Amino acid sequence: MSTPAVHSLWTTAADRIPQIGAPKIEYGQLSPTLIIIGAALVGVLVEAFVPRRSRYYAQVFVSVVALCAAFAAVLGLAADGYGTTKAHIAAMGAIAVDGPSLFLQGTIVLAGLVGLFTFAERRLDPAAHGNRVDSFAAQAAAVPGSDAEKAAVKAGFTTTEVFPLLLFAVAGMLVFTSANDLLTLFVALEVFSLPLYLLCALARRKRLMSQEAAVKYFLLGAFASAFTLFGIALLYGYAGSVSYARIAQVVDGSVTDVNPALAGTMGNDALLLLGGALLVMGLLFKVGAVPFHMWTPDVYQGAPTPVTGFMAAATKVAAFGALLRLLYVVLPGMRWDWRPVMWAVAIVTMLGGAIVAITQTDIKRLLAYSSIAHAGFILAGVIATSKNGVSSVLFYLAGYSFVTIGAFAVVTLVRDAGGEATHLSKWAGLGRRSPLVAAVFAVFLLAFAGIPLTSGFAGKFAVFKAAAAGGAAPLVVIGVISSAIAAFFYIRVIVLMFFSEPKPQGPTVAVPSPLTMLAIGLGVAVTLVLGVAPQYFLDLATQASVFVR
Amino acid sequence: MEKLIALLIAAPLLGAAVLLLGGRRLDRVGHWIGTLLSTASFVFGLVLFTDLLGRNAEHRTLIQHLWTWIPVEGFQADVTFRLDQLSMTFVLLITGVGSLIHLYSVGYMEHDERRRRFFGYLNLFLAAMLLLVLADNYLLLYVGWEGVGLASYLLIGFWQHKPSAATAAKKAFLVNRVGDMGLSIAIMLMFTTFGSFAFGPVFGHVDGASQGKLTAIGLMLLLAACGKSAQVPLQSWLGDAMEGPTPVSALIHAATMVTAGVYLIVRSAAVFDAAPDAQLAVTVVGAVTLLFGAIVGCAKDDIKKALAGSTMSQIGYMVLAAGLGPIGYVFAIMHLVTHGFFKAGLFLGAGSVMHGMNDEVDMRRYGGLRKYMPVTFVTFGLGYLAIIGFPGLSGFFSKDKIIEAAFAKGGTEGWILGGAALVGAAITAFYMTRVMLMTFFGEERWKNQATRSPEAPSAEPAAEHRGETAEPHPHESPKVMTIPMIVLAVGSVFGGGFFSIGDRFLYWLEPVTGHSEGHSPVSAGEVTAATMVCLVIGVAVAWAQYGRKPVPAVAPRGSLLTRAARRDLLQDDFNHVVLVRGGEHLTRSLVYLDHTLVDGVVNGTAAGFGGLSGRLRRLQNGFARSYAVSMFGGAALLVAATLLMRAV
Amino acid sequence: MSFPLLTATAALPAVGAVATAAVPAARRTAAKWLALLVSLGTLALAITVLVRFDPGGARYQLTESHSWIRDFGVRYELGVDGIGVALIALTAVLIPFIVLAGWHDADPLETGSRRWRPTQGFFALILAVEAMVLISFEATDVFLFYIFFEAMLIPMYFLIGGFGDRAHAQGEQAAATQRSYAAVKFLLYNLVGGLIMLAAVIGLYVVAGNFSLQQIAEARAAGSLHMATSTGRWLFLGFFFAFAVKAPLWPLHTWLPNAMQESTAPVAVLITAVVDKVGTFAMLRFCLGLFPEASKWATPVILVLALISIVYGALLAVGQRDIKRLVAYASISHFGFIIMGIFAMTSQGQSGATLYMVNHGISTAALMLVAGFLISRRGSRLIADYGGVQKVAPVLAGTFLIGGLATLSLPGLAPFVSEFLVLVGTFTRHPVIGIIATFGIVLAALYTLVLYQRTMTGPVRPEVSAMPDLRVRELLVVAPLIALLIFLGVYPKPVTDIVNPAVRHTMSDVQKKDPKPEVEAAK
Amino acid sequence: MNPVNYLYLAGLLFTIGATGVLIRRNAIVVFMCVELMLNACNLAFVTFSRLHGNLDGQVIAFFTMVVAAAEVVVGLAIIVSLFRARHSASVDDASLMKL
Repeated sequence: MSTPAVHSLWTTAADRIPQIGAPKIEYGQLSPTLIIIGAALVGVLVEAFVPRRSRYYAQVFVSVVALCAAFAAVLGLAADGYGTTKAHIAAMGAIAVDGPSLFLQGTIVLAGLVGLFTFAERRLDPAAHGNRVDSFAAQAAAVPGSDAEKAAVKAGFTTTEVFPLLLFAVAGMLVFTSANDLLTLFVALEVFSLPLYLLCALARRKRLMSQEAAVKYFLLGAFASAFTLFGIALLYGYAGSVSYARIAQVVDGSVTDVNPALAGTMGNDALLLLGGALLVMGLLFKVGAVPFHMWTPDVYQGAPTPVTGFMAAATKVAAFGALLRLLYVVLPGMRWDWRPVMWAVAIVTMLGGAIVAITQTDIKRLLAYSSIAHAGFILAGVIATSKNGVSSVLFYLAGYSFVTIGAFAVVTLVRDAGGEATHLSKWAGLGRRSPLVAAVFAVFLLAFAGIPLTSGFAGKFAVFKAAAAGGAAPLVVIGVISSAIAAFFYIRVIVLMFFSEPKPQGPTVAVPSPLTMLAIGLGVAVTLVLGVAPQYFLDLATQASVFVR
Repeated sequence: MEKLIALLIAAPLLGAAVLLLGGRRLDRVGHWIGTLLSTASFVFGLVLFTDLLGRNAEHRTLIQHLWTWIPVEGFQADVTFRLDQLSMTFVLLITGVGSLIHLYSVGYMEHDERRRRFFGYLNLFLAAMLLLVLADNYLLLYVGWEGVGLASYLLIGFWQHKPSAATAAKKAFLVNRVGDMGLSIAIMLMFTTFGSFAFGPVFGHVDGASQGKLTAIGLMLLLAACGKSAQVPLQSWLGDAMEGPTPVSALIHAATMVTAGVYLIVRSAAVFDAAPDAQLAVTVVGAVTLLFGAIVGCAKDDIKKALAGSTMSQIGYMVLAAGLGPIGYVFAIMHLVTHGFFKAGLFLGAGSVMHGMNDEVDMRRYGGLRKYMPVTFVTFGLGYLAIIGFPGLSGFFSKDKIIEAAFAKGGTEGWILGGAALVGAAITAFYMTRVMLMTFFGEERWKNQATRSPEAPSAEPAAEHRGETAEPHPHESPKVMTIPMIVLAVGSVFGGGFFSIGDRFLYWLEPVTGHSEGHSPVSAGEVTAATMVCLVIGVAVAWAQYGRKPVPAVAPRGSLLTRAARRDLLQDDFNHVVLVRGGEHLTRSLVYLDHTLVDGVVNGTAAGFGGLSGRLRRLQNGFARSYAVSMFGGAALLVAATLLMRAV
Repeated sequence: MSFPLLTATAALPAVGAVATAAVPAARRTAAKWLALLVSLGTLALAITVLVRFDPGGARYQLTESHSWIRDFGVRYELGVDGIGVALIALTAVLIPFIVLAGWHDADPLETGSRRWRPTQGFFALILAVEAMVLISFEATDVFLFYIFFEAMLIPMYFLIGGFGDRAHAQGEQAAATQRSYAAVKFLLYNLVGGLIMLAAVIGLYVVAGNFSLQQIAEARAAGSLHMATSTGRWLFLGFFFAFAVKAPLWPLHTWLPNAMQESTAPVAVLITAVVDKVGTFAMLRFCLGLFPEASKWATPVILVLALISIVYGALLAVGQRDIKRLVAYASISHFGFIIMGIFAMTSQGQSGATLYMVNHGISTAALMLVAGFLISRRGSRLIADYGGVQKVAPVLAGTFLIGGLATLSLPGLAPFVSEFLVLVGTFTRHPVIGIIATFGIVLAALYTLVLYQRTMTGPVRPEVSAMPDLRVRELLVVAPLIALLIFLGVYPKPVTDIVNPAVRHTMSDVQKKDPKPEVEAAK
Repeated sequence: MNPVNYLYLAGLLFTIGATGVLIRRNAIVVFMCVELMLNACNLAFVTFSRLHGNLDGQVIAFFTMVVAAAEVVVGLAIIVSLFRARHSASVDDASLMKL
């Protein structure tokens, strides 16, 4: 392009500057997020000013209150019809307040709450020097096995920072699902990723693995977010804006005020496709879809199990929420470009996750691969690109998150001298020693396997139904096959627990505090309710399945 | 009057139920209950018989409908009984001979602690046999058909602790099953052809049916008859069936059950008359069997097996006659009845002999018994004269008629069949004389024998209870056993004459079977003469061999034919090699295949996924940078694919 | 809104299962009695159903219908036709005997933790299976059926894998591994079948928009159901595959021998006499009802497979060395008959098939349970380990023989009626297949008699010389079954009267008429 | 000169950064490569903002810097603790969990 044109542009841009007004923020509609962030900040202050011995209680109190309040706020907004009729875009186009965002925010907040219970559990580990300890490092900074660490343990330090970190992560996720422009999306992504990186590093036992998990997660996460950011840059370049609505218009070609001078970049499809692809890739990384899944097993294994549970549940929810919004709001115009690609991704994810899981020997890695396979199933619903698709995905996520947290909570209970006994061989004969725990875990496994009368089946059916209706019958068949494969290893665990003789020096099942019990109980309850009488929640999901544009 | 028909069956059935469910407390009286009830059935039979005689020929068919058995769309099977002259004849034969043999068994099985059960089985057999002959449709007949099979299975294998007995029983049942297959296929064919398998509709619509279908039905019925009546090629079981107690051999494997095949063919006369090809097949089977059985009969040293061979051959005569159509039906049945008398008598005699000889069955260890057991000798002798067709005795009348009828078939067939029948007559004379001589005449070979020879093992372990002694002391059997023998002897002497004088039997049966005089190329007189000649030859040869020179106590090697005949003309070897061995190999290989192939495919798939998984998980090598590589590669693919999509 | 009889029939055992499971560990006997009572109560309810059912009435009776999962077009719809009633009765009749026969099968050897309650679990699981089976016989909503068709696997799986024969040749450890192998095999086979069916179920929803048999039938009648021929066939295959695994049909049968071999006799009976019937029942109701065209299209292949099952199963039964495996292969052969009858598409064939389901249930129960008693005495499943039993335990031997005779469908016993109907029904349409199938009866005689001869006859083996005869409890199990066999063999009318109308409906579903007999056709 | 060239430069930097992540062992260096990628993005943003003549891109660049800074904080913390535990900052040494 020619320099004078650019110059004139520059001047016009210049004299537009003073017209910037004060931003208008609908605090009420953002209240869930704001509450959580506020609580998180309070938590930081607590860390700073409350004496050590009462920090734990203060933190738990603050977090619980905050999460409950946030959930109440979500319900309130939904009751006011912000999910359906009054759905609109708030905060100067940065945040969308609509059905999906509210539904997912509700799910995330609940997941956060249940996760918090497992975080706050301090009955499982044997008391060190007379003070109860949770599953987080006494002092993260202390070198594993060093005198400093011993001292910290002796002094009864606990890392109560985990609570504010959890809250920050939750806040980020809340924004992530409802972000309505790419910048917000990116910031939210970082806001919930960074705390998770830290949480991964904080395991009390097996700290080396924990730190390794954190490093891997961090480096790969940063790597992925760089791609995301580049994608955003390209989309910005394509549309000249980062707001979803604007980009969508440009994609549809319905945008009016195209500056002829910008023909070079504006509406250049290469930019669109590249940017879209990279952005989607960033989200698929968070989802844990093949081939961006490889961090999942290691991180799930290394991270403290409560964190794993929370991460596995909430991250998936948030990431799928963002993915849905991106594909349904921003890129519906280029559906025919991304659908086939997504098909491929969904297929390899379903099969890959299921197949590799067959030979796993560590229960946490096993669950990690199963979560990958599930990501594949959910993608099948995403691909449906229909109202049904959205609602089915929402339903699936809600059901899945509770099963996951519950399952990992059970994992925290099975312990031996070295902490949690995650190697499968140690689970042999668990059904003999403590039938109840084994039965509960079996229920979760059956839900994962999608056996009827569990939430897993209802969700799977909903998703596949949407996919089939959306003309993706082959995908359904492959999904069915891979869930058959997946069934194999879930069954293997059940066989192990019930039909093999208990090992003489096998692990013991710790009796948890009401917190973990609550987490597990909630998991079971939701699993069965969504399995037996899912109609109400399906209605909810259906109502909430419209994105505001 | 119809009401009585059900009672015919009910009585022995009740007996079976009581005796089998009653338990040990009935051990003392069980056998009398059984005998009583079978006799009761015989009495009912007589009552009905007199009633039939009271009616004129065309009203001599009684129908009793009890209940609808299998009502299904377009498929109607009823429990209905039909009593006409034919079934009446059988009823009397079955219940009469049956009762006598019950009586005989009271003595014969005296020392067996499972006597109660034995009588239970006998009653069960009577019930089934009566059901067979009284049924008004083929499906119900089939029930009786398999019922007698079951009873025969239970009775042959009555001494189950003897493997040979158990095997023989199994064999009998299996071979019969092959025949039953024929019957069931025949029934299906009838259903597709006539839409029914009740006698009335089937025989009524024969003319409406196609030739092919009728022939098929006929052949299938013949297959069934072969199985039950031990006709070639399904005859192999009868010899082994002699493992059963002798009364069983007498009742089931001589007098009644084995003749069921003949009944079936005669009963289906309407079908066969319309299917000449099938009839030809029947005659052929009959002719072959009558020779086959006779030859086998000559070679056996086991008295019961020899008699079994003769049974086979005699039934061969009946089947041959039945195959001749209206010319022969009546005589088939007549021979059946007379044979029922004398063959039962012969078997009971044999039983009595064994009874006195510590259950020795090897005739080479008999000899000169006539002065030790006179009654047995006389009754047996009369039976012998009857079966070889000595003029004036039963066999003479019935067999002679059959031979005539065979010739009357006309054409070369007539000559062949007639010739076969004649030869058969000669051989019959030979082997029966042989039995007679070896048993009752000659030197007393049973004296001063240390041990039994291995190749003649005891047929009846009842011996164990009777206290085995090194040397037998032949003695006459008790009254309870001899009386039935005497009665049967009387029957075998006068039966034939009674029937034939004034063709009583013919007129009695004709309304059911129909009758026509064939025009024989040879006159009745000539036939009789020929028969007589054959008879004399047979007897003479036998005398020359076994009468004049002493019988060796151990069987000589004998000619090739003899050796083959001893083994049922190699039939058993054939069965063993082809069916048994072949079957074993087949099943074994199938078991192997099921494990390796069918199961292997599935396990293979599972293992395949396992291996794939093992390989894939190696990608997860723990190095963050390789993960990054996969991400990078994935991103590249994603981008490339997206661009490609647009390009395409 | 009348009293929901069908729901009650299925709910009672379900509740009973929970109650039984809740019985404290020490009160083992109480749990047994509770289970027995519940099963008897269910029987009473089932009889009420039998009484309330009017053969001349509507196709589906005692119907209940409630909305359940609107989004999936799923309704809680129950209703029974004659076939359903017959099978419900069969199930309700058999379970008490199964419970009684398994009285001591689950007494714990070693007591694990104080919360480990195998006995309670055993009976609770049996009741749970009963409940699910009953529901799937009653469901007139495909999805509802599917759910319980699948869910059934879980309790069955624990029954097979958790409880085996006491004494085992290679010791308890080896037994455990074999058991769990059998259980996993059972579960995976059926799960794969079920999941393939799931795909078809989803497809059906996409095509029909709901799962109610009646609505779909009406839609088809009204011509408002647009199902492309190819779609129909694919869906049919999806459904049939699942049912063929369950039934089981060659070559999907290999799970059955393992499962029956490793599980205790009562559970084996539960598998083959009750649970597998769901498969054949579903073929009759869903395959033919939903996809008549496709059913007719697939008939030749299925008939051939059924024929193979008949002969193949019988031949393998002959070759077995393990009593239970032998019975299992015999059952495979019998299921071949059932499937053949269903797809012969004649009313004799289908009535026969339904009758066959009932009779086979009873006869296998009789044979297998007696075999179980035998095995529990000697502690071995190998035929070679027996001999001369009839000498020491005549009653046991006698009942065993009767069970065997029923298996080889001796006329006068119930199975004969059904088997002959199936053969006739097949013969009228496919003579060759009918004739070949008839060979099955010879083979049946072979394996049964060989089994009897090797175990019961011959000289008494020292190991069995001290074997006690049937006890009272065991007689209580066997005698009624045998009585039933004889009664239904002599007077099957009560059953056929119920079944015939239902079969008439199915025949009209597939728009098939019975072939006319030759003489009438000639006129 | 034509501002589009800056885009090419950005792409180049991004690729260099990515390659660095793939080939370098030292966690710190890997992390710096990621930072390089982020800055490449910034360059792209600014360039586009220049092209489109609206300031969004430049604003985003600032956000990115902040995010990058935050990442440094978290990242260094993790990497340093790893280094102190193992006396090595090599990513390849951290491979306890695999398969």
